[in-house]
Amino acid sequence: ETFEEILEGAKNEGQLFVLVSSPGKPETHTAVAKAFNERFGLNTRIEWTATSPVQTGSKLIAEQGGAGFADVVGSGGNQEISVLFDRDILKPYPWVETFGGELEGIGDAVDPVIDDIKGAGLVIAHNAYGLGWNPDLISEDELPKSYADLMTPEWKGRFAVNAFSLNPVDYYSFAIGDDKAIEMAEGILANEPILERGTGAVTRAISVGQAPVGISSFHQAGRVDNVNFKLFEDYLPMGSLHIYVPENAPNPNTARLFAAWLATEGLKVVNENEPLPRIGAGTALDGMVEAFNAGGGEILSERSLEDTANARALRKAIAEKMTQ
Amino acid sequence: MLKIDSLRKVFPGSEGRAPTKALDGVSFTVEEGAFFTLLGPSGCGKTTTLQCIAGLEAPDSGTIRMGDTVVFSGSERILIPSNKRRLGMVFQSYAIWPHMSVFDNVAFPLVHGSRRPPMAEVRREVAKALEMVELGHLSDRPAPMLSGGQQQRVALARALVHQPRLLLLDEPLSNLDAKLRDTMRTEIRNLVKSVGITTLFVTHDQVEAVGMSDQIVLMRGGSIVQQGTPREIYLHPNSVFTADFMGRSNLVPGRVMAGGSTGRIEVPFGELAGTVASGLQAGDRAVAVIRPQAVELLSEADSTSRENCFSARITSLSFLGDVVETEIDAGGQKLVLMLNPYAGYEPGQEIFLHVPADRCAIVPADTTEQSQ
Amino acid sequence: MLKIDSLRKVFPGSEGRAPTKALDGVSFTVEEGAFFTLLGPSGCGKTTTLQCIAGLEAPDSGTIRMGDTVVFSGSERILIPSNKRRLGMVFQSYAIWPHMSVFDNVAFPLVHGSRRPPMAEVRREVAKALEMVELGHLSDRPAPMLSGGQQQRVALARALVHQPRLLLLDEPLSNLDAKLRDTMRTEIRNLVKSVGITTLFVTHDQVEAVGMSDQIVLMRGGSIVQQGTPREIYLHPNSVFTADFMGRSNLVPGRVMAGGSTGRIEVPFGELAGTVASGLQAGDRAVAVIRPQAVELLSEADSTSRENCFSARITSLSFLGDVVETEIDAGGQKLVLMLNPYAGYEPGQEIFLHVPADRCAIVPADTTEQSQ
Amino acid sequence: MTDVPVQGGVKPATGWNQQKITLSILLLVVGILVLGPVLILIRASFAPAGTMPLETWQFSLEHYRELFNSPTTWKLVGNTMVYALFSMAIGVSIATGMAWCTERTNMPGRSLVRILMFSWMAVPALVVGFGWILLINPGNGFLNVLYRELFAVRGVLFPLYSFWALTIITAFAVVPTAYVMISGLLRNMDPQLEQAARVHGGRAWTVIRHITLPLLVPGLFSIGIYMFMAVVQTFDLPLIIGLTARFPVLSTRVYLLSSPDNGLPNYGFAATFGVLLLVIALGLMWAYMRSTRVGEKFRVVSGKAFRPRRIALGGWKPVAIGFVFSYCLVMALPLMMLLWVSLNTTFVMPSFDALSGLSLDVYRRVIANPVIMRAAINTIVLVVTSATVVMVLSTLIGWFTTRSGSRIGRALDALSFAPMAIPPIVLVLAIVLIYLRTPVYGTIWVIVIAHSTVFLAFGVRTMSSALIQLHTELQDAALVSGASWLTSLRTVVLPLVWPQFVNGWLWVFAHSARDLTAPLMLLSTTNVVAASALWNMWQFPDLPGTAALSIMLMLALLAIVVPFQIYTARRLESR
Ligand SMILES: Nc1ncnc2c1ncn2[C@@H]1O[C@H](COP(=O)(O)OP(=O)(O)OP(=O)(O)O)[C@@H](O)[C@H]1O
Ligand SMILES: Nc1ncnc2c1ncn2[C@@H]1O[C@H](COP(=O)(O)OP(=O)(O)OP(=O)(O)O)[C@@H](O)[C@H]1O
Ligand SMILES: [Mg+2]
Ligand SMILES: [Mg+2]
Repeated sequence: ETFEEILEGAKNEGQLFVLVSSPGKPETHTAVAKAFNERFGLNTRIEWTATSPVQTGSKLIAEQGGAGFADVVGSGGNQEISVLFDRDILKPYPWVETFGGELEGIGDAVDPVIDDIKGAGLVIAHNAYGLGWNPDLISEDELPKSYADLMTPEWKGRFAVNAFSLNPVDYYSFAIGDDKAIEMAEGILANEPILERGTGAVTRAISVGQAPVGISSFHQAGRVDNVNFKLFEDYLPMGSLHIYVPENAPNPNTARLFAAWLATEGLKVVNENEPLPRIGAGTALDGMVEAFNAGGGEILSERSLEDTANARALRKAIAEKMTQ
Repeated sequence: MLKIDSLRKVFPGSEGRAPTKALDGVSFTVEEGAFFTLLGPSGCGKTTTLQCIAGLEAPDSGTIRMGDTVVFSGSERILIPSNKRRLGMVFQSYAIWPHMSVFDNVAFPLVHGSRRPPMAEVRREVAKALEMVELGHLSDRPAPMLSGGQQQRVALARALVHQPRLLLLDEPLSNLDAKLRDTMRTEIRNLVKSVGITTLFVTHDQVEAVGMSDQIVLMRGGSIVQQGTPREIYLHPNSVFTADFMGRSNLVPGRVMAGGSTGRIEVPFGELAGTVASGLQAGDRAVAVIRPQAVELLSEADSTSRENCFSARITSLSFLGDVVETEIDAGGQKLVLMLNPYAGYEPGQEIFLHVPADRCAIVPADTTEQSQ
Repeated sequence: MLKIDSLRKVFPGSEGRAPTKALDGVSFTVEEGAFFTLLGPSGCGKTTTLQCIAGLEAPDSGTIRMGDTVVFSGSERILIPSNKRRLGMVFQSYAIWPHMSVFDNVAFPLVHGSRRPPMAEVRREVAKALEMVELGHLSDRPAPMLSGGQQQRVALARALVHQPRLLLLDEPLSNLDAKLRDTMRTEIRNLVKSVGITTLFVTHDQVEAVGMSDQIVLMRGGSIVQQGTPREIYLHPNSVFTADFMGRSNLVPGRVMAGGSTGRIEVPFGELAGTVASGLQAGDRAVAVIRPQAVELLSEADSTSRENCFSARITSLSFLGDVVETEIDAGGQKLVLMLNPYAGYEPGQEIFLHVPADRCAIVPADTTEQSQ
Repeated sequence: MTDVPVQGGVKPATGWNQQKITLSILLLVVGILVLGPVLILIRASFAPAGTMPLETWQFSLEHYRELFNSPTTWKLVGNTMVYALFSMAIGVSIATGMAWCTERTNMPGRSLVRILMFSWMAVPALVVGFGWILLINPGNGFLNVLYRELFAVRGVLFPLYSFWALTIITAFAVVPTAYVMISGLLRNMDPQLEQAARVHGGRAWTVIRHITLPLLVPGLFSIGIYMFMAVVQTFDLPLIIGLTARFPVLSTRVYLLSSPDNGLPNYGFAATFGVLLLVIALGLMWAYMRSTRVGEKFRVVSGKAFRPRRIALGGWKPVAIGFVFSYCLVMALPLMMLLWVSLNTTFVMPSFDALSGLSLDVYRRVIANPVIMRAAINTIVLVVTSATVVMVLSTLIGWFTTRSGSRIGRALDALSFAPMAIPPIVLVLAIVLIYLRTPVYGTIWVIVIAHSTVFLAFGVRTMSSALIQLHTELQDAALVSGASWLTSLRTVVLPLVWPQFVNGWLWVFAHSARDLTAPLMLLSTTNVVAASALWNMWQFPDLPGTAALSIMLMLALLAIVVPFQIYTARRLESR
């Protein structure tokens, strides 16, 4: 398949079902759709629905063999992708070969994908976890410098974390090992955090003042007006957000074209409306990461599916700890 | 017109209670145009019979024929549903639909029944039916805003408006007060007779049954005890049960001395001549049925030792309005008489009685226990 | 014992309907130990009166005195709550508590009332009360597993167990079937009389009222029409309403010729001597009340032109069991007689009648329209 | 039940008639709606870990082992029972008190209370819970801030993150549902039973304790079971309040383990939990059936004098008003907070100074969102059809259970109760699997199907109790008059149970509008409804937008509920 063939196919398809939750603002969606159509001289109607990749993933599996309903699915992590990959719902695709000539920098979206599933998706953003804080309630110099600081009595009951396995504590196991990570989870729980349903909810809790600080991420914090974000000094847990095109996508040509474009030129359009940080794509995160690296910190991220499986086992153990 | 043949119905008992034999082989025939009454104490199966005829309940076995059509047959597995039987029915609770006007109530059988005439005809027929029950002026009134008697009449109009083959009445008077009951009794009978429709009436009140019917079937525990005209049943009971059920009776136990229509019985206060029920023989235990109304009072002068004449003493009088219920003692046997309220009898007074032999029925003593 | 004085109660009308004057100045006095009956057609305010006495409804004005205590006074703003009035009451629906056993139902007034005797005494008293109504053996039975008559008796035992000052009965018999009603009627009266308790009884059935009461108050539209013993009310009605309500009456319209207790009235078929109600003067329009039972049949030989004697012709006979309702025509005026079922009269036959002057009441013609 | 064979009985069969056809259709529909999910639930619980239901043919007891071997499971079961029992008991008690005040006394403002109760049902528990967080969170909960400022103290008015806060907030949330069910119960009680107790010396309190309450017990019991199951199922409040309070319950655990932030949800585990619940529910069902059978026995002779009468409160009037309206006030607080949030573009604490900053900008922004328009239309289709389908099915099922008394009727009744026991997430997954290859999949109708299943239990309860009260003769009269069975249902039965039908309809309407599980799980690009749009905003997180949408949802619901309620209130009061 050549780029031209794909473009030709896209012209015939005329519509696209996008299930991507980041970017998430309706305004962004409109702007992106407009820019995409202009760029390729298309007249495609883009149905954009923000859904959770976990649920979309299970639906894709359940529906396997039936008619597809989603063209582009987004914000999936390695886990979602690997589950779909195992079931042949996702297959590696030659992104660089097909789109390299037309869309500059497509390699930046393909390379960060871990080797086991390379080509099955494109990285559109990195999920950099750190400290979100409410400047109305706390001044910058009072903030903790590392996760460990939050476990001191000073912060008892005054910080918010994700209720789902205290995400991203599982990433810490890559640096300190499983046992220590579990210990860390116990320490966090012992310090009575406010548990919220997801990182977005943690950010919201900070913004309404339930807690002055909490574990948030760069792009989540950027979506709320009165939450500031900084990285811890020691570790930077970093996940990646992918978009992918299922094998049974109803409009595969438009889907591939759109995915490739969004992961390259489209990112600029997105970033004009809301932060969607990919390392090296020129967002404020790049500067923060540089400073972090300069300070001698360690980035924690999954490098293989083995890591992913490890993290999953750890999360389950933490979830059980939490409901004891 | 209506022919019921050995109808049987058993209600399965629930929660360890024994099943109820509600109908145990009931057969009778209703003539075209007759006013036919099912009479009996509570629980004897009257409503069940009626509901089987209406098609609201399915009998276990038997046959129900209306005119030429078999509407139910246990052996042939025929069961024509209620709405196909062309019936009119008045329910004990009237079952006037409270969400409709009088007109809508009466129009229902025409509008939703099988015939479905055009609206103009419906209006005409409903007006006619309402006129018939003298409610023409209330046609637009919401049904709940009617008095009991008016609801009763609406129910009647509704049951008759579509010219059914058979009219079924299930204790239509029992929810009315005494006064209204009297009025509606004659009203219903006259109406039904003027329309000429065959009517099946269910009641447990013998006064209603006797006053309204051409034929009465007296039931007990799911079977028929006696059938006949009101006079036959009232004046010639064939059992203690009938005698007792059909109104206040003096039941004097004794022993038959001679059988036949001019038989004799020995009772505590002497000997009585009367009509002995067939099957009773000299020496059998029996009961003489003497209705309070059967007794003639003699002036002292008349009193001789004629047949069936006695003297007695008044023990108590209780004023009930139309009658004075009077207890008397005749040779140790207590009897009840109904005296005229205007006549001035006193407790303790001695009176002289005559029981004409043709007014005294001698029936077998009841062996089954009587239900409360 | 109980003294009611000018009780008034208006129910506000809802949604545009006019308010109802349920009680419009009702006054009466009940003697200690009397069996006192409130009688009247549906909606006349009987239940409302009873509920005011029970304290379940608050009158708008008036006074209710029980013995020495004022339990309600509109002017003094006294309202003693229901549970402090020491009453017993039997409801139309019996209101037996279905979640309790017979024993618990009957024990309630003792256990939760004001006296609260020790448990041993409660048991004794309940046993006594249940014995009284002959239900001692059913003490442990769950209340819903009783027949209608038994529920009735439990309600009675419950109403009497705590020795109330006053027993209130609101149509306690209307849910029972005819046969049971007859039995319970005497049973209740005997029971109440043997206990000696003052009783206020509400009914719309004049037969019940006449058969059971010492005193009757006849009500109509919220006010009292006539008060007296059953005999007084039945035999000497003061109005067409009373005459009509108390049982089948022949109401013959005419014009008063002479007033007083030996007055005369001119009716279509001649002149009648009778007792003229006070207030009626010669020339007034009036009604002669002749009860079917008041008429004496004369043998032809007797028939002279005596006072109040007439000849008439039988137009129809209808057999009602205990009586034959007979319509006769006396000089163009239709009258109804009740003849003995055993006497053999025929339609068309001529008969001779005598209405003794003391059995003929002459009352004012009714000017208010009669409710249906 | 002892089975007595009908002696020599031949039930004449006359081929197909309307009743049989309807019954067959009902059995088919209810069977598909309910049995399908139940079977898939059981199958899924036996699937190996890491697979999707129906993905493999393998059977494994892995999930059961996981559920029962974990040393904490039994503690969680205990927690759950305590939590559900207390919430249910408090909620049902409050609801009983309120229903008594509005149905049996002359308390003023009865219709208003009825209306408020219905409108509260429309707000997702998640959003109300968040309103509470804004009010009383220990950090800067509005009430806590006020309390500290007014009394110049430190500390909190009421500890949000505690068992009791969780229980009480849940209890308050179940009150409207329970209220609607209980008020129907009270409406049909013969007041003579209470009057008899008054006359025979019982004080007001004695009467309530010894007569009114015991008479209500069978009905309350069944409502209690219903509410209990509902509380066991909820995970919103236990997750956001309970988890922080270190009071985990079964549903939180299952939710955390089966619906992770990433990867594949563990449906098998959720299904196992569902089977556990089904067993509990079956036990409770059995108890319920018994209690209703006792209820049958409770029907005694009822005189024609039956005239529901309101109790004059007299001096107690202020107490009753105080009680009812304090509840209403407490319920209104979180909603007021949401209203406040929706009127500000970013979150600010309520204060007089901030009043000037209020605007309708957020509403404008939300309405301008093209998704919202589509969601609005879809929502209308969804709630109207679900409510109608549920109530029509329920009326028919109710008819067969109350009238025919046959085994099939009872089976239908039991079947319709089963969805109460299946965790919504599993139920909806089953629906995905069942309807996957049908054209309804991905459309709004598949959500209609899901909601029809979920709310059937409630509908059947409501309609059965309404139909039991209806005198059989009313329908018989129509049949004898020549109307076919269906005509008699349409022209006589339905109009007579209309108030209960409307009540139930509104209830389903409201609950369908607020349910999140089914719309999210079945979300496609075309069937977004208000609740799923709300969720997306919530997750983003767009707090003011969420609040604005909630408020609009509530207002829309009020616009429907108020006229209906005024209409039914008229009908009820004018009897
Ligand atoms: N649906 C039913 N289930 C069980 N038993 C029933 C049912 N209907 C009636 N029975 C029983 O069948 C018998 C006859 O009942 P039926 O209603 O025909 O009596 P009835 O003569 O009409 O009495 P009543 O005068 O009290 O109306 C009674 O013993 C009754 O208890
Ligand atoms: N709560 C109420 N609200 C409005 N009107 C009422 C109320 N209670 C009774 N009424 C009206 O007051 C009048 C008297 O009613 P009451 O119940 O005392 O009659 P009753 O003599 O007992 O009649 P019945 O024989 O039918 O029981 C009737 O017109 C009735 O409609
Ligand atoms: Mg009957
Ligand atoms: Mg009354």
